[in-house]
Amino acid sequence: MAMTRDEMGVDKATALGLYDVMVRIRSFEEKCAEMYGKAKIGGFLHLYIGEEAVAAGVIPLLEAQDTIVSHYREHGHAIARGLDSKRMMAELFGRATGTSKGKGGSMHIFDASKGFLGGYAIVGGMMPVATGLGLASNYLGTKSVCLCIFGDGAVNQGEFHESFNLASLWKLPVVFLLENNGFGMGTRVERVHAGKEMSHLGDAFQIPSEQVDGMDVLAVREVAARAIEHARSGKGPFFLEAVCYRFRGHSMADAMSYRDKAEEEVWRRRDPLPNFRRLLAERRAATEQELAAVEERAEREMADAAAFADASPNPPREAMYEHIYKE
Amino acid sequence: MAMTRDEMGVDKATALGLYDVMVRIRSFEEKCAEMYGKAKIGGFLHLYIGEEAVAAGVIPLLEAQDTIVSHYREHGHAIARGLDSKRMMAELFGRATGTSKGKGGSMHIFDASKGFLGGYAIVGGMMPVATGLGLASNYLGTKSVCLCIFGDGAVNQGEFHESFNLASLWKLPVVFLLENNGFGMGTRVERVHAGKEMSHLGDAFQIPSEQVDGMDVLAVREVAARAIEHARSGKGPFFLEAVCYRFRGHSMADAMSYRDKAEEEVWRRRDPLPNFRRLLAERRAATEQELAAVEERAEREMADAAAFADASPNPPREAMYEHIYKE
Amino acid sequence: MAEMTYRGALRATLREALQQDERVFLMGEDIGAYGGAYGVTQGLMAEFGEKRVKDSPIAESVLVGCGVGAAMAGLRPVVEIMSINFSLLAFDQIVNVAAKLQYMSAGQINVPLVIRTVTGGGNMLAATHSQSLEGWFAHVPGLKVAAPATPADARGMLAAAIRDPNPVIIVEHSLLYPIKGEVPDGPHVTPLGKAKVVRAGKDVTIVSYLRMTLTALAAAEELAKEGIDAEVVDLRTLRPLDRETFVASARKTHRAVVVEEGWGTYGIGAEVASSIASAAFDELDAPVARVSGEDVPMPYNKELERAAIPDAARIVAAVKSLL
Amino acid sequence: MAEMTYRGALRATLREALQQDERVFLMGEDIGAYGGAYGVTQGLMAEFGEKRVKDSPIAESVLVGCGVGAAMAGLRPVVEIMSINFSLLAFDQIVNVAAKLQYMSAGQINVPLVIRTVTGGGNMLAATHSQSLEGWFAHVPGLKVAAPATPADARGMLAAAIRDPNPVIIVEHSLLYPIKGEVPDGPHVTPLGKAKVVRAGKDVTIVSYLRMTLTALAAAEELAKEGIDAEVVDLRTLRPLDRETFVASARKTHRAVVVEEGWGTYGIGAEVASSIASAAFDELDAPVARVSGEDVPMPYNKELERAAIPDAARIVAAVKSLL
Ligand SMILES: Cc1ncc(C[n+]2csc(CCOP(=O)(O)OP(=O)(O)O)c2C)c(N)n1
Ligand SMILES: Cc1ncc(C[n+]2csc(CCOP(=O)(O)OP(=O)(O)O)c2C)c(N)n1
Ligand SMILES: [Mg+2]
Ligand SMILES: [Mg+2]
Repeated sequence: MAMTRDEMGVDKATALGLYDVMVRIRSFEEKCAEMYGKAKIGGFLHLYIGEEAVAAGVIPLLEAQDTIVSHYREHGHAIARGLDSKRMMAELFGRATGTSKGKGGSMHIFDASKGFLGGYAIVGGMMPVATGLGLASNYLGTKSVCLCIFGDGAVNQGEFHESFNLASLWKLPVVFLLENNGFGMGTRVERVHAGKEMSHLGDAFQIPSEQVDGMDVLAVREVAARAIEHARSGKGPFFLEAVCYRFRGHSMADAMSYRDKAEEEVWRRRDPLPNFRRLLAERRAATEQELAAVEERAEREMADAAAFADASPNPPREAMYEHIYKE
Repeated sequence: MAMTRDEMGVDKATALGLYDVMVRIRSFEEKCAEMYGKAKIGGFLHLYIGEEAVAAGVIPLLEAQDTIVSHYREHGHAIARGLDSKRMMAELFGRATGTSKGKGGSMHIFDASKGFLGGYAIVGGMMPVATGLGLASNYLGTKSVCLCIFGDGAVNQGEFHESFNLASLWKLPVVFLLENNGFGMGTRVERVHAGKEMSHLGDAFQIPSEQVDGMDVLAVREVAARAIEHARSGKGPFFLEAVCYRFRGHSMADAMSYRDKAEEEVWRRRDPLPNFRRLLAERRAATEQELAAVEERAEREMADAAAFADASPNPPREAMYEHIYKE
Repeated sequence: MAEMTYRGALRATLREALQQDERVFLMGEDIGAYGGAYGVTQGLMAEFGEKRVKDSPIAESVLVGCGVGAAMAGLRPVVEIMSINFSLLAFDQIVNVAAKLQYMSAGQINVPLVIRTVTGGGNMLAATHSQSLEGWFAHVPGLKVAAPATPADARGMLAAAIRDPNPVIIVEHSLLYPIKGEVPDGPHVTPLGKAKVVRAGKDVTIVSYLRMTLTALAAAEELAKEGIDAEVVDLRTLRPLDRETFVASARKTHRAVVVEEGWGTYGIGAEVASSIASAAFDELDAPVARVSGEDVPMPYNKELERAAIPDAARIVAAVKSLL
Repeated sequence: MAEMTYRGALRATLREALQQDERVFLMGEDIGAYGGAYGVTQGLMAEFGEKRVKDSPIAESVLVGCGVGAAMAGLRPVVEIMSINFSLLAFDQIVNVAAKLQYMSAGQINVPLVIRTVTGGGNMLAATHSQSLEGWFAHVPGLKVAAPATPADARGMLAAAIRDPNPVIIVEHSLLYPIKGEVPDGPHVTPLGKAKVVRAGKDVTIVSYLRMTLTALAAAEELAKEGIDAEVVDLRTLRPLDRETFVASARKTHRAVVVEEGWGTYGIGAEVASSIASAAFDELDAPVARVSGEDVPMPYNKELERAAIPDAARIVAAVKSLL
């Protein structure tokens, strides 16, 4: 029987759209891994594989005037926000056609035209910036919401605390999205964080919080809608913790010797892509053809992105001196 | 009828001792104000007047091996810890006989021989240091407790958060003592802190907290005993908030235009010195002679301290180059 | 022309900016109800309200970062960090965020943020409140660093900073606040990046900035009494550094002394001296002399503090050592 | 003598210190289970346990401050900050606390803290992970800053740092970790504060440090082919700065080039160049030349990054410009 809107909380087209976002993210990331293997991409490369349901659950709910600041594991957020995969891939290749003309790389994807105001590679460093974007929204009355994305590692930084306090104090429209994937690099959350539940950290600041299963795109979407609505309606910040898992190493350099294989297996069985695919099929929200088409399109898109990147020129040497100061 | 131990929770001698500490602190501070007026003391001078019950309630409970790190409003803590008022006053005068040979001044009183490991003038800066002192206690098995004293202003600094997390995570024997006097410089707590009760900030870190009336030396003492015992017994940090009020300006330069006179009046009626004096008299814990003797002794002591300081030499010019590096 | 204090010149400029440009707002610790630790913002909250003049928590990192975010979104925040010594808590936001966003985004983003802060010693505030750390910011591509020595420059350079599309740090000196000087009537803008010959002379060039410019001028007066005619160059902006002006002066006088209040080793003076020594290699009649603060944490004691900061006598002695 | 990598030399020294001195412990992000971002501490947690090798939260300020407190109490913490770029978050604890406690307490307290960190570029890590910021620490009285260029120095200087009663910052370079070199057998200590002539020559002095010393040596080989005999001085310690050694060399060769990887303006090279220009004023046959990293936030692109960092060719060109 075909699924009704109520059963999944979203209509068919939206559901398929969420799948599309997740597939495109994974496809992009897998292409990145391949290109890193071919030394087309350098530096640190942090893949989002396994966490797709978080980006897909939250970001499509944002409006055009909203802004996003994220960490260095931001490809998924950028794809979900509709950034051009060609220009993103070109950025990772360090090419002149990249989103930052090759000067930013994987950790610093920007597209100001889409309110995607950057990947930040200093853990916690995007949080103070998010308060300022929230302040500007209130100041200018634009009703825009800032989505601030960070990992469990950032929770222990002082800037987390300072930003929570200021955002709550000034009722800034910021959705703080914690992607708790259980590890900061090779260190398990429990080994470096003294609290039982990170989502409780909002309490003392009077910031409402919710924890959600970050492997379930529909669950994320539901809570995210409330979070965004809360922020947009002038009630101040919201703290959303998505519990998830990264399937790859911290970066490409990581051999993951610190990980428990059994635990990993459990999480892999919760992989949001096949699971959501199965759900869509079961509920007849999409036909096998439709699903396969999404997958093929994504694969083609990312192959094209890599080809585009590879065909793009390196920036000229003078580009090094550009964009330090604006006249 | 003479007070029994039970009625006040402390015996007569201890009670009089607490009064003595408070009187000596106030006396020292009033002498400082006088000497600042005479330009014997320079720089920023932050008086502890009004907050004496906090220092007197907590610090005499510490043991010899315990350590203290404090903020720049630390004279009261130093007196309560038994530092020599002569050498302290000489420090404020900038003299060679001062606790830091005149190089530290009012904001940087140290006496390592008494575990008084400094006044810190960067708001929040003593908190990370306290975690290290706690760590050393555990590492060396000395069972010493570190008392870390800071103001409500420091609560909004990131270092507060980082230090709470680490102290709880590693079960460090630190008593975090917040002196919440309602203001950071000219700014009311509510205008810069988003939480309702600061003492709740320990919750998310699983740090036990208590709030206490900081104008009531006996109440402070009772809670402080529990806090110190908690830390010493290996259970990790304790967060103690003493709610108090400073009767003077933030520093001598402060005209206090931002203060509500009526509110000030209410607090002045709660002045811990006359109130505790009255209590001691009422409960016959001390005779009028004993109380007056305490006051006269303190006055003499501080006059002597000022005379000592004034008679002391300035440091020689070469002293400027000393104590930068140890051989 | 009107006579104004340095403090008054800054306040007038802030008022003007608040009046003229809705996007401008001020943010900082105790700048509102208290009027600012040094009184620069006195009265502005009462006049412009809490939307435009914001008291912030004591949390320098989010204070600056909030300014960065607001600037990215098109506002013109003027953030006060009460002392440059406290800016160390915001170093990451200043150096890794404010200064680099434009570059890392290839110009998609710019950060028209102004940070006003107070540097230097002389008030017996001891080691954690008295250092001159502006050289660190001047090292960073993407930042501009201005250090006005006079009320006129304070007015003109702050106005320039607020109009500048880049992050600009203005360092002020607490001992300059009460100092009076002539200020052109009405708004004026002093371009950033231009040093100035504030006293013409022919025998020796003294290069300095901020309060030390006044000390250098005093030294020049002393020297004049002995028939030595010193030219004094005020750097005014530490980044971009206007090498041309001071190099030209040194080429002319054939001798140079560089004066700074901060620590000497790896100080501002090293860059200035090495620039002169290279660019005027053939014209110099003596090595470039450097006068700087002593390489010590600032001591509290008044006499020691005085000895740790350069005075006119030390500059005079340095000049004479070159003759 | 044995051949060891730079990484191995550091690890051997840490092991030795952990074995010999119960007060020594290591603390840092991912130094334990993960073995360190660059593998320096690999295996040490397994060998010495979690009391001695501590994984810390990502919270640089308390990481350093905790080390300061522990050092005050008599321990010998060796703190790893994963990248010098992250040290900006701990700047206040390093500059206002670690460096000044001894002074502010008039010697009652000292802080035998070692901070190991990684500086420099070359790995395509872009603007927030690739800068060379050690000059900022070298500006601060109360700190020592060591920058070993070889496995032997890495071993000796880290050993010296751990024995030193003062806060010492060791800057390592990620591109040096795999480099091999001869290291004396058994423990050895290289005194901090002594520069070293690593190649004797008579025509020109090249002063550099850390990875740039290797680049300078490569340039010297190039120059030798053209009959130019360069002397290379490795600073080794940035603070205290051993001016005598490089000034003596410049006096002898009459020409000097200073090389650094970091930003030029207000860089390390300014201090070195100005010291030479002054002290060897009468002996120099040419201005001191400076070669430095470009004054830009580090770009990601490999070619741009390569162009932003000095290479042997640029040093060769600078030397030739003096002849
Ligand atoms: C201030 C700072 N410290 C350390 C690092 C090095 N580092 C990069 S990512 C990372 C782990 C962060 O973990 P988390 O926030 O959980 O994000 P995740 O990688 O799991 O998505 C660390 C320690 C950094 N980039 N910035
Ligand atoms: C990091 C930092 N920022 C700002 C200051 C300036 N300052 C000194 S004391 C103070 C207020 C602190 O208030 P609180 O912590 O409540 O202590 P209180 O003075 O009330 O005892 C401020 C803003 C400072 N010393 N350090
Ligand atoms: Mg994580
Ligand atoms: Mg207070």
